[in-house]
Formats: sequence, structure tokens, C-alpha cells
Amino acid sequence: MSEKFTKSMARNIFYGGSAFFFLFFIALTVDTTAKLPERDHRENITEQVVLGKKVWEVNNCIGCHTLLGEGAYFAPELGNVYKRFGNSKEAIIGFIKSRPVDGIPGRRSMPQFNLSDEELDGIAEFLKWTSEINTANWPPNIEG
Amino acid sequence: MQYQSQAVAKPYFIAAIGLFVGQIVFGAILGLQYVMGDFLFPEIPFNVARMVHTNLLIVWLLFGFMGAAYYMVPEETETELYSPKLALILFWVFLAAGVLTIIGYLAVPYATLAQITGNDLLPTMGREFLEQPTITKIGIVIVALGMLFNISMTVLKGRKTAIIMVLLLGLWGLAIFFLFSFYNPENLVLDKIFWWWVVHLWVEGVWELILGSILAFVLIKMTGVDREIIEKWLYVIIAMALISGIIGTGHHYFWIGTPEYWQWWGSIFSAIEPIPFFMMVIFAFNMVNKRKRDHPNKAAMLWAMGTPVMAFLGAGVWGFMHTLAPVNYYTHGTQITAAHGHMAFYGAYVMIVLAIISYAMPLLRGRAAGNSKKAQIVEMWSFWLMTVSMVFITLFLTGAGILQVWLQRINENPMGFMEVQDKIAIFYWMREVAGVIFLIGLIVYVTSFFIGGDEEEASS
Amino acid sequence: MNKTTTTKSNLRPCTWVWLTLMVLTLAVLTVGQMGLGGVTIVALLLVSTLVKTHIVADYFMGLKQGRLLWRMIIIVYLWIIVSMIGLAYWLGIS
Amino acid sequence: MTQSHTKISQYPPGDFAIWIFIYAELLVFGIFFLSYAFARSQNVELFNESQLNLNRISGAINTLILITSSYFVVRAVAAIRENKSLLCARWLLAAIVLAGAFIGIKLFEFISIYSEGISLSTNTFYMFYLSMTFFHFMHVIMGMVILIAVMLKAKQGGYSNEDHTGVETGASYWHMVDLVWIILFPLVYVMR
Repeated sequence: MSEKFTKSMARNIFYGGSAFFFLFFIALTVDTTAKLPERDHRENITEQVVLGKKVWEVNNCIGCHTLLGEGAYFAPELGNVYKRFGNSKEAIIGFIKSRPVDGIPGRRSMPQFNLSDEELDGIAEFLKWTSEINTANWPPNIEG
Repeated sequence: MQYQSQAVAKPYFIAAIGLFVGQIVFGAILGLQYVMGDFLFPEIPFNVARMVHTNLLIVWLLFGFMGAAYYMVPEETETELYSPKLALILFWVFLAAGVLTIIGYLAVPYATLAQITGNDLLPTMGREFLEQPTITKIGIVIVALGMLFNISMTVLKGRKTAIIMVLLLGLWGLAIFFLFSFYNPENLVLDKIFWWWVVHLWVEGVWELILGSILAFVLIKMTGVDREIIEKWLYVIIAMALISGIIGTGHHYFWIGTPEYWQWWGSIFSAIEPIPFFMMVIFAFNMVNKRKRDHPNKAAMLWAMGTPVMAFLGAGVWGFMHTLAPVNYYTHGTQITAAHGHMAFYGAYVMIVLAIISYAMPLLRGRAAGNSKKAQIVEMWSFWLMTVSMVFITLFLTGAGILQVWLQRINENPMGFMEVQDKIAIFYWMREVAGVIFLIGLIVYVTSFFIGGDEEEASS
Repeated sequence: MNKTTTTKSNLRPCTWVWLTLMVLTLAVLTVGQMGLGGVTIVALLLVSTLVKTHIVADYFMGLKQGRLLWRMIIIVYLWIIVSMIGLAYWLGIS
Repeated sequence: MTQSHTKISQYPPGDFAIWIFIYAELLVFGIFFLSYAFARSQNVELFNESQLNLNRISGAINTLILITSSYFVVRAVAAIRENKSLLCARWLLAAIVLAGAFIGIKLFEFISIYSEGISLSTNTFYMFYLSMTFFHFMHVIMGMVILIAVMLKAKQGGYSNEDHTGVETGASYWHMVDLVWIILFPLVYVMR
């Protein structure tokens, strides 16, 4: 009589099961990417939005803020900041521009990044585009 | 130490511990910045300190994994390493790349770093945990491929045990999924989807294979239980981990613009993610009960037993707490996530690396089986200091998170983010105190390496 | 010798199980084709599902012989699933 | 003989590793079923309406096919217990052919649903219908692969009445695939 709980069967299940579920994950991912254009409104990704994403990245904004809930939890959520600031690009640009170089005594403060007007416009356009992604109604309210 | 070439693991372990200290120092700085917003501003703004904190964590864990691989592979395959020299060269390359990157973070503004490292040619920077300059990323790939070549060649010429095959698969997966960090589309939603292919499929996928194989190795060595039994359960546990964990990626696809069916797929599969961790706890304690010898290295045993318990609490329980979509709707991107992240990383990955270091280091230093009683007692003190303070860090962050969710998201008159941060400052203060105790625990840990005394004899 | 007779005596109930499953499935289909619904029908469907899965587990899977534990895991599972589905349907009505 | 008897009472038929997998799979399917049922209770009308669009006949035929296939696998196990390798392989082949028929009918169902422009994102009912049936569909394919492997080994005389754990392992998995469908069919196609 052979052993009733064998290493080789456990191994087969590991390899077979993992491959099975990975293939399944790929199938779901394919479906997701096919459905995505309806939700991310990629037709609105202009040159400014692309520049804005780059500005977002090279200044490591994610190191303090969250964007659609991902990032650091040190500073406010920015996925809906365009709406929170009254659908105003100017308000976003004005806020970024007005950060004091030496911070605010005793309090958290965003650094002064000395962005050009073009970069400021880009980041605002990027945040506007982000606020229009269909995120299944997240965040729960305007405060993010 | 049975094989000469295992010695290359030693510098890897030492570097890991050194970078670990750096990580915790920056953790303490971050904790203070949470309550004293202008601390070190503008010299080291929060985003820079955080980047250093998280990147050091990843890099030192990778050092730990590599050291573990170089230590385990010769012993398991019963043959010397294919090229110890290559392992040492790669060590210095990786260390130099890591240190230079950290210096780069601290010395110049991030935008300048992006510019001088040519981020424009292949933009990959500025995404959470993947902040490294593109050239550093390329360096990581080269080091990983070099190591994989080295140990794969060793495995090919030696005995192929289940433990080593699982470890190899985990390391290959680590390298392959890292390649997604080079994919940075202009579309943020696509960017986020495949960013998780690195982050999630690492920590809730292939890293668990590495974790499982190291734990199995240490358990075989320390308990003397039959290899067949341990390897059998290793397969069962990692099978469960991947079955639940791969589609469990869906719990990150709830609110980033992905279709809404992920709320079901993600919830259902991540609901079973605690099971493999629970099985790991049962498994580890069962093996210890069945032990055929009492290994003199009690400290290593403590780390090895602590790993599944803390991993189950941090990854399993704290993960499950906010993984279901209706709950996550309110907790997503709050301090709850931070709480879970801290305990899960500590429990699963920090502790397993410390376990293998604790087991292997005395042998690498030419001791018979374990450090002296005195040194072990100090090390066990550090275990309890770090573990208990991590539990408190997690509890305080959870308290902060619950209050944050309530004030900012559920309340009828929701408060703004910064206002809420002021309200929950007390939790951040307590977290900082716990963090300092963690740092003290780490200092005690480092001290334990410098305590001499009569070493323990190998058991019969 | 002994083995052969056990096999034979194991097979006969399985044939009956198969026939029962076929008949119950056709009954379920009939209910579906008539478009029936409501508390009684759902209850009947759930009972038939419980019966079908029960006999698959006991006879096809062979859980009736052997340790009670392995059988009970499935049986308890089936009872929980079926009764929870019933509860959900009841909630849907009220 | 006595030894094999005690072993049999120790573990369910087949390799115990497959049972850990079976229990895990049942857990996943079970959560899916309950999610469906409770999601339905929030939105009864939508579920009832969408359900009418399904092809109940092909669902029922597929149920009959899977049940019969499962029964054939029972016969295959009985055959190998009497040391009849070729008979065992033949019963397995019959079961595999039926599994192929299941897949064919299911594909036809998927294609007709797809040509109506329905997808996972259409509504909650279709999300569940497609998720659960496709998930199950993949399990049928995996079960088929397992049965084919067992059949090939049986054909070469790789099993005997003394050692046929492999056949029982494949059979147990296949019965699980059947069991799940027996719940799925009335739940999704009929109950309203």
C-alpha cells in the first residue's frame, strides 16, 4: 500500500494550482484592460496630463500624498482634489505656488518645488483628469 | 558550516543588519515628523525620509534573502557554490548601488536626481516603493540575474530538494515580477494595475515562497523532523498561499478605476488569504512538538516560531480586517493600511530574515551550533523588545486609523484631512514612543553579536 | 475474494445514486421551464440540492466509509451553504 | 490487507493532499454561492429578469452530462479495484468524452452570451453568472487534464487493486467538480 499523503501529490497541487490560478488572473486582467477605456477616459489624456504625471513622479508627490488611496498617508488624498478645490485648476496652482520655502513652524508643510508655469498647468490638468476616473464612487466623501 | 562557499552569506547578512538599522532610524524620524511637522524641514522632507525608510527595508530584505540563498543552497544541494567569487562581486555591486541611491535621495532634490540619472530616457521613478533611479533598477536586475545564474548552476549540479526548488522559484519570480517596474504607461490606471504586479505579487506571492522555504530549512535543521514531512507541508502551505494570493491581488483593484467585479473577486480570494498563514502557525508548532533534538540555538528557535505567529497576525488578521470591499471603501488609504503594513512586513519578512541570520551567523563565525548563553539571552531580549513594540505600533496606528475613518469618512460632518491629523496626534505620539523602543530593541540585537562567552556545544 | 464482493456491493448503490441524480435534475429543469418561484419552490429546490450533493459526497466520493471527520466537513459545509442560500432568498422576499 | 484497511479509514479516498485542495476549492465556491445569494437579495428583480435570459436546457443537459461522467469515474475506480486496468481506462475515457461534451455546450453558451454583448461588467447578475460558470468551466478543464493523465497511466497498467491511490485522487477531484455544479445549476439557472 502506498503512502496516502505524499509529497509528490502536494507538489503537483502546488504547481498545478498556482499555474491554474495565475492563468485565471491573466484572463481577468485581459478583460480588465479591455474594459478600461470606458472607465479611465483615456481620450482625455492630453500632452499636459502626460507632463503632469511626469511632474508628479519626479517630485515624488506619492511620498506624502495618496492618489486614489495609494501612497503615503502624511498629506491629503489628491485623486479628488480638483473637485475639493471647487473644480478649479487655479486653486491647485495657487496652492502649490504659495508654499513657503522654510515651511511652517511646528506644522507639516509641502515643500516649495519652484515649478514652471507649464509644469504647474500640467500637474493641475493631471489631477483634473484623475478626478474624472470612474473609481466606483471612491472616496466616500469630498474630504478624501 | 559544512561547505566553504557558504561563507559568502556572511557579508550579505552583515549588510542586511546595517541597512536595517538605517531603516529604523529613518522610521523614527518619520514618526516624529508626523507630530512635529517641521522636524528637519526643509533639509529632509517627509517624502525623502519615507523613501529612504521603505527602500532600505526592501534592499535589506533582499540582502537577507540573498544571504539566505547563498547559505542554504550549498547545504541543500550538497555541493559547493558554482562561483563564490561572483557572489562576492555582486555583493559589492549591490551594496554600492544601494548606498549610492540612498545618498542620492538625501543629497539632492528628487527632481534633480531624476534628471542626472536620465529618468527621461526611461521614466520609472516616482512611484511608491519603486522610487529608485532607473539605473539602480537596471542594477538590481543585473545583480538578481547574476545571483540566479549562480545558484541555478549550483542547483543543476547538486541535489534538488523541494526546499531549494521552492526557494529558486521564489527568487526567479522575484526577478521576473520586478521587470514590471520598467513599465510606466502614461495612463495612471494602467500604471497602477501593473505596479501591483510588482508590489502585490512580490509580498503576497513569490516572497511567500522564499519565506516558506527558509522557514522549512530552519525547522529541518533545528527540530530534526523528517524532511519528507516538512517538505510536504511546505508544498501544501505555499499552494494555499498562491491560490489565494494571486487573485487576491484583486483587493487592490477596488477603487483605482478598474471594473467593479474586482470588488467580488478581490474580496472572496483575499478572504481565504489568512488560511495559509494559519496553517503555517499550526505547522511550525507541530514540528517543534515532534522535534527529535533540542537545538542549543534557542534564539534562532524563538525567531523561527515568532515568524508564523506574527505573520498570521499582521498579514492574516490585520489584512483580513480591511480587505473586504465594503470595509475597504472606508479604510482605503488610511492609517489602517499603515498598521497592517508594519506588522505584516515585520512578522513575515523581517522575522524570517532574522531567523535565518540567527541560525546561520554563529556557524558562519565558526561556532559549533549557537552563540553563548549570555549572547542568546541578549538576543532574545531584543526579540521581545522589537516584537512587543511592533505590536504596540500596530495597535496605535490602528487606533489612529479607526478614528481617522470615523472623523473623515463616516461622520455626517466630515472633517478635512489635516484637521483630523491634529485630532489623532496622541496616537502618533504613542506610536513614536513604541518606535523608539523598537529602535532600542534593535540596538540590543546588534549588541548581542559582540557578546562573547562560552559557546554552545552541538547537540548529540 | 472479499475485495470483489465489497466492490460489487459498493457499485449497486452508486448506480441508484446516479439514477436518482438524473431524475432530480430533470425535476429541477421542469420547475425551471414552468418558471415557478416562491418560498415553497425554493425550499424544494434546496432540499433536492442537499439530497443530491449529500449522496454524491457519501457514495461517489466514498466518504461514507472511513473517518467521520472528512465526511462531516463536507456535510456541515453543504448544510451551511444550503441553509444560508435559503436565508438569503427569504431575505429577498421580505 | 489489514494495513490498507486502517489506512482507508484514516483518510478519505485518494491522496490526502488532494483533499486539502478540495476543501479549499469548496470554500471558494461556497463563498461565491453565498455572495451570489446575498447580492441577489439586494436586487431580486434584476436577478430574476436576467436569469430568464439563460439557456436552462443546456444547463440541465450539462448537469446530466457531469453526473453521468461522475458515475463513469465511479465505475473506473470499481474496475481498478478488481485489477482490471483496461476496463478502468475505458470508463475513464467515457468520462473524459462527456467532460468534452460539457465544455462544448458551455462554450456554445458563452459564445451566445458574448454575442449579445454581455460581459462581466454588464450587471451584478451577469458578473456572478460569468464568474462562477467560467471559474467552474476552468475546473472542468483541469479535471479533464487530471483524468487524462490517470487514464494514460491506467492504460499502461500503472495501477493495481493494491495500489490505485492515483485513480481515487483523480476521481475525488472530479466528483468535487460535479458536486459544485449540482449546487450551481439550480442556484443560478432555476431558483427565483
